[in-house]
Amino acid sequence: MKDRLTDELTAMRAAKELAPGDYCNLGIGVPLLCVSYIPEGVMIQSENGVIGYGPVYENDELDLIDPDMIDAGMRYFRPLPGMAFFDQLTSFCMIRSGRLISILGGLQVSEKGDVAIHATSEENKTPRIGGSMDLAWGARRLIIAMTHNAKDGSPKVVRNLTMPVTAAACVDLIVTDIAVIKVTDSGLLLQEFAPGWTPEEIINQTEASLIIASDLKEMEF
Amino acid sequence: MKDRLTDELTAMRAAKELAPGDYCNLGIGVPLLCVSYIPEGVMIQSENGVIGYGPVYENDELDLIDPDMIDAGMRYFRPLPGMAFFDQLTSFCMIRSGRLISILGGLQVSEKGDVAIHATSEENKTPRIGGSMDLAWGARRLIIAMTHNAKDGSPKVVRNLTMPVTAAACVDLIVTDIAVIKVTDSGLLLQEFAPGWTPEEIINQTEASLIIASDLKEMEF
Amino acid sequence: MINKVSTAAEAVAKIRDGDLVIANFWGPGSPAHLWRALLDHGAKDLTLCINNYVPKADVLREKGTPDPSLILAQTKKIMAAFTSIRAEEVSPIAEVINKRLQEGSLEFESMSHGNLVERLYAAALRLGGIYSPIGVGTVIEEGKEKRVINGVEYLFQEPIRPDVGLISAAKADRLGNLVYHGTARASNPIIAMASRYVIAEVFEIVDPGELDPDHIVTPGIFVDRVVRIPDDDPVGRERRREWIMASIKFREEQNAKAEAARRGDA
Amino acid sequence: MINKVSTAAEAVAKIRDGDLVIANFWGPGSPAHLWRALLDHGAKDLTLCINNYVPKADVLREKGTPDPSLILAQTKKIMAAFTSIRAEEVSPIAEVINKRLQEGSLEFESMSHGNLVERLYAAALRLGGIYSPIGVGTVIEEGKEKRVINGVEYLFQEPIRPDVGLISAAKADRLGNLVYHGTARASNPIIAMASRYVIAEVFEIVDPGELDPDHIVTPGIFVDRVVRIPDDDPVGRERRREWIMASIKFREEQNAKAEAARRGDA
Repeated sequence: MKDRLTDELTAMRAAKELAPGDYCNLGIGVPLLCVSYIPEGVMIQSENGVIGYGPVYENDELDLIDPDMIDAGMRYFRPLPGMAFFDQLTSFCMIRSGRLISILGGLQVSEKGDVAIHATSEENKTPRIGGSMDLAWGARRLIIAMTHNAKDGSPKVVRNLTMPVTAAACVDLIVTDIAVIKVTDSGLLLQEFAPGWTPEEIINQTEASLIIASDLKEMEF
Repeated sequence: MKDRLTDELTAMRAAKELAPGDYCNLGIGVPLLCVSYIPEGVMIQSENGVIGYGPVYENDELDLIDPDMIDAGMRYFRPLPGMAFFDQLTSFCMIRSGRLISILGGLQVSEKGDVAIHATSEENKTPRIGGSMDLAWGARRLIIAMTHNAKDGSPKVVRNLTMPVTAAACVDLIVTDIAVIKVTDSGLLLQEFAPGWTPEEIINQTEASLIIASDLKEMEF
Repeated sequence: MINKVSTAAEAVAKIRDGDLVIANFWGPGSPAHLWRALLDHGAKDLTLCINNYVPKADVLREKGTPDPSLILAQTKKIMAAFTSIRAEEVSPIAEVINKRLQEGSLEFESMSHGNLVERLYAAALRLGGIYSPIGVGTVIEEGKEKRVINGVEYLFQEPIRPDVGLISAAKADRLGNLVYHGTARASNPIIAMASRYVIAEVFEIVDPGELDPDHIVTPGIFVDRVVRIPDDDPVGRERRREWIMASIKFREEQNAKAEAARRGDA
Repeated sequence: MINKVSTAAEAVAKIRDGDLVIANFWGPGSPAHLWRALLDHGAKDLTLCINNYVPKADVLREKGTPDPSLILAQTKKIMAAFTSIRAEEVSPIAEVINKRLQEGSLEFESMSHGNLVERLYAAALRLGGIYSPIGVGTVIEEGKEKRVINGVEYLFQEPIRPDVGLISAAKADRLGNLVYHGTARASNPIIAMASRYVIAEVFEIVDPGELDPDHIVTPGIFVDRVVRIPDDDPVGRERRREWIMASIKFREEQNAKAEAARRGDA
């Protein structure tokens, strides 16, 4: 089997989409790893009520934590100058304002940019929606950072979603462990391939049709 | 003509409806005069974004004012311990919460407790609604403090409103310069008369039917 | 590095003819410096959404009191919760307003103050509309869908989504984080969340980190430009007491006159 | 003189069988002391409205981690934005939940986190309902009125008006004014505005006037009772670091296991 990007590398590539001055929300999973690669001057928002916070504490620094400062991934973070706290109503006004870029994980993305993000509990069938519908719908730009294929090998970039939709026609860019794909009005545009991968190999791992960009290139990190 | 209560006395009687622990909003006109007679432990709210503020400054104290501390009547007030400032969305949540008693002025009150509070500009026909609809609708208890008759002598306690309604079936108590009238399911109950007035004289000044309370008494201040 | 600090002229340059502009109109929390910049900018056919619309008497304006009602010539519609044009002090502006309302060249939309803030909030949450309990059976019912929900009547209210929000705060940092003082908070935080483009005027700009993150009321993400009012500006913190005092004195005189007239009547 | 200070037991005594109770469920801002008082109080057939529903592992509960999921036996319905019952750590509680959901003795209403807070806000403003842009075409559309407004589809959402709001704040005065710290603010301010009866637990009670009126987030009018968490309580400020540290350590171990399993898979 060909080498795919590690989660860290996928996150590193996704983080390149951000520029100083951007505001960004990072979903659980691969997106949260972006935090280490984000350029200075990007402010991270967490839907539980903080924007502009600093790196999370490592395990050997736990004496330093403020127990009232966690992100939505329940990780304790460092304060940063310029950070602000707010209630969750303000948080969802922010999330729906179109002022945030969202980098979220994904279970499936369709040709039309529909995305399935939230899982449904196997045990009791309750959907784990959380803030995902709001984050996907409200983003100025929605980037899905995920593995290209599911654990069983099935493609996650599909013609039509087979899993419950989280938000329709919302995705702008898909960053996977083998490709970068832009969602356009005329279809999915393959813009970048992981080192060692050919467009044909990526197409083989993808259910949806891919248009190969004229400026197709190897991913850079 | 018989003596009627001064605005100050009407306000003094209306203020007796408040008890320590109450929260209260006072409308422009007679109600604002209540502020001098309100028992300690009542917190006054002003819809522009403050609750629990202190007495307004007199003209000879203007050097002391904080230019960012005014009530909805545009008067500069003293800070008090326990006071809080908030935005106007919070203010209208408060006003609609049923946690406030409103003492408002009135142009007309009907038998059913409908009230006309807001004036309409004579010059350009635009209604001056302000916060009156919210304050009347949302109050835990709505007290209308007003003159019993208009300047032209016409009664303001009427069968049906002839002026534009501000809120329907909302009034609990009417305090005027000649009477205290309770709005009940069976009609308007004359509970108190101003010193020197007889029930018959009050009925003559009133268009609506008045039921005379079994414990009718003279107003106390 | 985020730096939103700008001059008023630069900040208002983005305002276009026909924009819906919202701001507190008068008193603490009204962005007097930005109102003036908008006047200088000259954008036309504006819709103004304001809590109240109370033009100043000429005598006060002459003493330096800021009066956003001068923007009237650039305005085609006013959305407001309260309007007052004192009969006893009919100003040239009041005459113009009344004339234009009669002619139909100026539209006036009245609402309750609570309607105004709830409609802004509906916009901040990007709702399609809300059912409000306020105004049923009143003048504001006209033209609005009525619906009974769980036995109670409500009126459908559309969101108000301003193109431009002009706000006023006590302090900012260059990231646009804002804190307010006293009743100058007014509806500024909601305006910031509801509007597409937000300019904040402040008395003071501090370094990031100087504002306690627990005390920030409007996070900088909602703010596009921060304008510091020069200290020596008529509405700056050093000079504003002058016209505030003039304004109080004038009001007292007016009230005394009105009271005298009333007693004469009685 | 207003004095809202009370014990937890006195404060929760007003809660009735069948009440809709809302609170943050876990982490900073969750009223752990009041959750326990509600458990001791024993009110039945409750509907719980919570941001997330994530029962703790037994091992953590044994170490003192507060776990409101114990309230399950008193609950007939859960309204939540997120639920997780870790397959790898199936607890007795998780088994009970799954069994009761199958039996139909427990109802689950799922929504987006944004839906939850907007529905609370609709209640705080006493609206009849709102049209939300979130959830169109998704699982939460089921049974909801859909409406196109200005070309966009929205779902009708009913207000959530809790009978009881349990909240947590950093400090209070005896008037009930509250300030929060960090992300422990959470949805507490909205819960306070939306609920009929509000109890706040705090780490500290100060004299009126000690909280800066510009910094108060929840004015006391929205708060019915203030309960000070005793310092030596397991969830009090002196002892809570113990189980927080245990909780972090446990999560790290779980994550390491999950990571190891994942690498094994790959």
